[in-house]
Amino acid sequence: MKAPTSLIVGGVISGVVLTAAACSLVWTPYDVKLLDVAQKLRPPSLAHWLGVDHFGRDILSMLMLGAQTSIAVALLAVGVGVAAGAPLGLWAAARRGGVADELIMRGNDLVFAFPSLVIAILITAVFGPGAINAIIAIGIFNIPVFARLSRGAALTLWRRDFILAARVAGKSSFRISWEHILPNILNLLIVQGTIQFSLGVLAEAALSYIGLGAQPPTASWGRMLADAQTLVSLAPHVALAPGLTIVLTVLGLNLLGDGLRDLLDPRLKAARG
Amino acid sequence: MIRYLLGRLASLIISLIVASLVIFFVIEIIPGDPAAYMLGVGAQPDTLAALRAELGLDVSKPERYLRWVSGMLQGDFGISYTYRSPVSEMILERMWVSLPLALYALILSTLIAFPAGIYAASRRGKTGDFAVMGLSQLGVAIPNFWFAMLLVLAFAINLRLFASGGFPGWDKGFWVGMHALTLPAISLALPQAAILARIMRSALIDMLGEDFVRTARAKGLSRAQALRRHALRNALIPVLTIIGLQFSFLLAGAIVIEKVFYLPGLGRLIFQSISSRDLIVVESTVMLLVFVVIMVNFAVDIAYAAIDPRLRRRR
Amino acid sequence: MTLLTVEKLCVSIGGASILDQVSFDVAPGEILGLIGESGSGKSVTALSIMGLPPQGAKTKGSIKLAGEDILTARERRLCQLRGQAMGMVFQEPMTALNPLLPIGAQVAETILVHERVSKAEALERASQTLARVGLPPATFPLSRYPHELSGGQRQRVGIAIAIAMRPKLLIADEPTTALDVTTQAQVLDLLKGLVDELQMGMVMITHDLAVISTMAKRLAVMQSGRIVETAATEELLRKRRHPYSEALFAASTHKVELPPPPAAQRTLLEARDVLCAYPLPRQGMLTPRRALRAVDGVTFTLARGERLGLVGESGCGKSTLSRALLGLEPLQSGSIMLNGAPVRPNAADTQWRRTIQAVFQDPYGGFNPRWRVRSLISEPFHLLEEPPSGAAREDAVVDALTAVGLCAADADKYIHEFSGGQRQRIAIARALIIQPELILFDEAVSALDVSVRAQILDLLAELCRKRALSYLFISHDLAVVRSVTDRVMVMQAGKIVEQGATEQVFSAPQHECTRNLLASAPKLQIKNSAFQ
Amino acid sequence: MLKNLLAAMAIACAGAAAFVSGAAQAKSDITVAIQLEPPNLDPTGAAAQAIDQVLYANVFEGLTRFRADGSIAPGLAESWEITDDGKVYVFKLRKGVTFHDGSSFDAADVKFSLDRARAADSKNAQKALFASIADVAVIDPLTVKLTLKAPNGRLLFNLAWGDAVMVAPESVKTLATKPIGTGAFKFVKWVKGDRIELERNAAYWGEKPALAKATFRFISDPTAAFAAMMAGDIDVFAGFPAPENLPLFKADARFQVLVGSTEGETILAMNHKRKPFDDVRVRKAISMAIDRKAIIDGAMFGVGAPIGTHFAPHHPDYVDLTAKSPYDPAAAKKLLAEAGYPKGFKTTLKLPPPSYARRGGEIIAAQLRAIGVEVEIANVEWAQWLEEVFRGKNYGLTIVSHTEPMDIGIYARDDYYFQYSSPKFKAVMAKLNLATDPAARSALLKQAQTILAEDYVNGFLFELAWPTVAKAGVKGLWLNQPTAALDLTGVSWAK
Repeated sequence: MKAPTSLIVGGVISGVVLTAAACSLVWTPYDVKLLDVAQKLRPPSLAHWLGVDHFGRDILSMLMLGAQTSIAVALLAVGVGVAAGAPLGLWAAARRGGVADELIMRGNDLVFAFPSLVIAILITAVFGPGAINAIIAIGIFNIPVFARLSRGAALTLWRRDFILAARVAGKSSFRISWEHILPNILNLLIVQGTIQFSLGVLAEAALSYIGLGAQPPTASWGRMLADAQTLVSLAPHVALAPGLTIVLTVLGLNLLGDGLRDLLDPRLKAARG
Repeated sequence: MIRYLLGRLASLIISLIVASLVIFFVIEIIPGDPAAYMLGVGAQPDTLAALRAELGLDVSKPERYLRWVSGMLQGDFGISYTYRSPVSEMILERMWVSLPLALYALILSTLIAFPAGIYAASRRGKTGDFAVMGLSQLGVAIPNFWFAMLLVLAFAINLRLFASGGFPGWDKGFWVGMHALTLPAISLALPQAAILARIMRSALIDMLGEDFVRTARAKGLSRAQALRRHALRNALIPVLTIIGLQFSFLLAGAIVIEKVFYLPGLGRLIFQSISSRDLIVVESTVMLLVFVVIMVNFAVDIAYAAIDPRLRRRR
Repeated sequence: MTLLTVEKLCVSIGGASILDQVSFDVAPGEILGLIGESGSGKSVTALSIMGLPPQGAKTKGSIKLAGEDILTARERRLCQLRGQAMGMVFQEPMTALNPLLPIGAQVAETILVHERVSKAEALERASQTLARVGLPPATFPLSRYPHELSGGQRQRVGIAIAIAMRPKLLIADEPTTALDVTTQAQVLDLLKGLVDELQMGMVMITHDLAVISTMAKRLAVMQSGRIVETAATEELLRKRRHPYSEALFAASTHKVELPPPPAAQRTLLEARDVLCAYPLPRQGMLTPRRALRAVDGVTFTLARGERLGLVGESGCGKSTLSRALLGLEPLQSGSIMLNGAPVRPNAADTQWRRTIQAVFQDPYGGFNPRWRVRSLISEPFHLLEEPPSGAAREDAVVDALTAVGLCAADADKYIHEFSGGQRQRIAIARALIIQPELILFDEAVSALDVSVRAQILDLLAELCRKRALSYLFISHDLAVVRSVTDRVMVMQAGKIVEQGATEQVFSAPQHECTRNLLASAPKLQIKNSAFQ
Repeated sequence: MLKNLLAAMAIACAGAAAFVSGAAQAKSDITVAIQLEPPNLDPTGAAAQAIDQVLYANVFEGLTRFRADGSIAPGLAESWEITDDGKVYVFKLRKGVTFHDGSSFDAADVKFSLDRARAADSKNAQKALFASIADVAVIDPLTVKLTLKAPNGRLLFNLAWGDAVMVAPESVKTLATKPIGTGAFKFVKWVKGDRIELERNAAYWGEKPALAKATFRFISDPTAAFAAMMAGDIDVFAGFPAPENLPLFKADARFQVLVGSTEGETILAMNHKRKPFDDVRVRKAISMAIDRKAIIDGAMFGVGAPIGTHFAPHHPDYVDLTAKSPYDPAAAKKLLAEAGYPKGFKTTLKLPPPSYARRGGEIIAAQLRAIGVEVEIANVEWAQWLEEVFRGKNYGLTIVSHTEPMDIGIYARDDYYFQYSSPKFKAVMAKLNLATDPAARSALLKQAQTILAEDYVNGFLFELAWPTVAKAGVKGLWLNQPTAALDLTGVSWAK
């Protein structure tokens, strides 16, 4: 069946990236704080598996630290999206057709209308670049995604008989949303979460590529790419390593998301159930 | 049908008004003063004050907002602080790069995604399906600015088939312009094609499971005919929404690509105006982009009604 | 000369055997009934004949249509046969037609696929076929879209599509199950007429014995993938050889022994001039917005211990009334009193909710898949001031489960571990757990198979014996309502058109609509039983 | 897969020795690229260097002008006499000079230009240059008399600046978009965001330039710059943004690489009014913790000359004072302990966008961390830098390059952003302003440089280099940048 293969491959790749990030909290092959300019741009060797960058720092260590930033920013951005988006979606579904529903939906369309990268630049221009502002900038554009998703799923659930039974049992819309609807849309949120997580990694890379993501000395893949870009003819490995790492991480997360969707997909579950 | 469109038009106008308020008052709180940026380090306080007066920066915010909105309604976005020329003229010049680039990338993406999505859906579960889905996963995962860099390295520097960037202008001929936009369009189109192919595939698979496709097969239509004549048209509705969203992203989201190919597009205009605190330009450009996105959504709604009779008469 | 011979047909999907040695044949002009409960493989048989087996199915044996074996034919040949030599009508009219194409084009397509004719000629023949199935072009132009037609009309378009090329064989898979009684009767007559006129062989598949006994000359009874008995309908009505056929017939004519109603008592539920109306989309810019009166001035009372029935075709407003009675739907005017307390959707005090509970139709949508049965059943405790907790709560759950014929161990299971019948038992347990005075059954058994339905109705009767249970039983199925109610009301277009003792209303209907309902409902004349 | 794709391409590139550039290069036009696009085309109206780079000497001319080596030469003023007390200058103007719109150039235009620049409501970015002028009088169409409030040895130097070019009243209103000057090239077209086109001025008073047509392109992205040069789309890239690629161009016969220097003293500025930078021992410790060579190699890939004080090394009066602050982390740590900071301290380092600041900042942060000074980096845009650092003085350390010519005078202004005030230095500056005799000025300049070095006012890093990459056939380009200018009048293609 298709599901396990993408689940396994996705799981393995994401696992590797996560462990690298976790391990870099404690240990990295070389201390990236010590610059050794004399060593700069050495190609991959036994000492430095992925070579050295333009300040003489070990690229593998930089990538591991960069994984920390990417994962933290992308994860928190998804957190912002779910924490704000899901309740909004549930509330809109509970008040379907009412003013709240209309307002939330119009608000969603408006946020979607704004060009995401431009708003990210504006936020960092106002509050200064940095990981926190990148989280806010990316998070804002996750909110409508989760709001729309949870509203759609909740609307179909509101029509089901077990919700009628709960209303006959005297439960309020809020309580029904919390006890009945939220548990049944968790699968969708998890699957969409992984997709938005991978998009978050890409967005963080783009932001730091134009200099607005995490600032030095915190490492970031996007900035590594921007610094290495001019050296692409001189030392291609410096530009290739971060690019490939981003591709692998996003690919891993997307495969994981696909695998989870097939695993938790209600339709398949119903067929099995 | 008319009532349906009138309803949409009303909500559209409200969104525009709300958008203009949000844009103006968010952007106005950006610290930094355009006059100081222009006169640089050596300027005296009195020259700064004089320049600020000339640029009309000393007027209160609400009044400036009203002046900006009333100007906008007559198509005049005001005068840029740093460029000292009409903002509408500058935006028009940049629009001549960003719009064709967005359209070019959208067409490329659709031309790739439709056949790929249909092929994958019709061979669901077989190797063909895996191959297309695998490629699309890769396409989504590659950051387009990195892909652009590789394209420049391969085709501009080494094979010299394309210019490394820049835009010669349409007056040098349509094909010369398109030639210059080819590499940027490809790097923009790749991730969008990957996304669209996946959505096309899943929409088609959903439709193939519907009863009316089984009815068509029972009539004697072959699998391919049933897909083309019945499933495809129904699958267009979800796909259309995505194409609408993609167009608005391509128009505004190409900032990074414009940087790599040093194209004089809207994205770079916004980026430069923000760093030089030319706020009147930033506000007008973002407002225009929001306006285009809302109009594109409105066009997609009309397309819905054209495709789906259920929306036409009864609503 | 037999038109269709099915010889030892076996179908398996991923190792699980779906059909096992199915054999039968059909002669031109003859209707063969294929009867069986859900999951017996009826639909798979039909689809295999059309050469459209489900994904990944392996087939053995042979299906010969006029001598040509379908199972070995190449796809290109099958495409020629489908629609031309054999046509198929499906169960669900709402989704069987392409919503984006007009009905004329969809019927003409059957012709255009098989014959080199001009579009205009195809459309002309399509309009003749539509006229023949009762959709004259004057009132139903070819340009109409499916969403503009009723269920019955769409099913007629489906039939037109199937017979446009005058096929030799017609397969009908539960053609009238989704229709209401009066429309069902008309569609059945249409099918019978077409079979005679075009001398088609027809295989009709259904789970409803009464329907098939009026249509088919010969019946084949299927049970989990095997044909247990095939015989002429006349003979089967007199005597069933196979035990399963006997059980099926018995369940279809099952008689529930309802204990006599207790002496008249105080009024429990009183509805007076209840009006529920929905604003219709405005037609013209100027005309005032018309409103659809789903429930239009309904007045009735229900006394404690009384079993009241409510019958009506789909769309007559009975589900809107049921939601209003449960306080889930606002009233435009009129009032509903329950034990003297007014019923209003978002009323502050919800004490009146403790006196009424409900059992709904959909066994598969009625329960939150993530909760165990224990919490599903005890949800109504939320209404009590101090709901029982700990041991008392567990006892209440176990009592409720045993009362409906389930066991204590079931409390820890999830709902997907139960069959349709068991799920409705759990729904009843949920409704009874806080001992409400009134239960509302809204199409509670409509989604169940005949045999399971009989068991649930027996359970109901037994509960009535145990303690004075008053309920309002809503259904479109006349036979079911007749067997479990003392008094019955007939509803049409939002109004109660007739009300009275069940036997009196069923034997001597006053209102023209009741008479029509009773006439259209197919009756199963078992020769040796007094059931009428 | 990607790895061998790149390798294959590298070989293909080496193979393509034959120089296949786009349209056959007509030998009389040139495409010059610079990093930033000018915001507008009025050199007297804004400070952006890009304006002068495109227009100085090409389109606009002043009374005097800079030569390639920074010395001052006669411009539109053929000759001049200065009275003994140095307060009155009489300029003799060139005959037959016309503006590009045909209007004639005479003393009235000179008076108009100078009065406009020093007027109360003037928006000239360098208004201070004209502060010493008391009155401008027209003697006759070809003679102008300037009277000063006080003798100013730098007047001729000031009049050579881009902000002091001559403009005509008829065309002054639309200068921002349609520049009208007296130079050897005329303005043709400006496609915003892409290019500016100039063409030879047939009615030029002086020697006609070799080039008929010049196009300026704007490429700030380092990769794009590298790609554009390699692909042959650009003839000359003045101020190449990616110093790390210079070795590649040096090794390629198609190109020539000129590494000159600018007037940009790149310094690690310290905020004297913020603890602990008021203590000279701390400032000395910081100066000694910095390894200039490592910064130049790391940030600028070896391109740039170390400096020990705030003065351009290519200037004859430069004194090499780098010895006063040698790289000695151990001594620096000891000095810090003496000053009361044995375990170091924390401070902020605000970095403007250019790569010398962003890359230099990371290296300096690492070097300061080695002696215990914990630095928190904050990357800001120019607008924020001007607001928070330059005007707001809300910073501990910052890195910036002062690119205005001969700007040592800023250390005499107490309100300047490093808030340094030294009576000794101010006295020397006062004397310098009055001195006109070159020998006296040179001695005073040397004395001023020494004071700055000994006071360790800032961490003096290196002089910002001016790398230019051009096709092999281009001749006559300026090596250094004594002022922001790309004088194409003397440029031509080798035969």
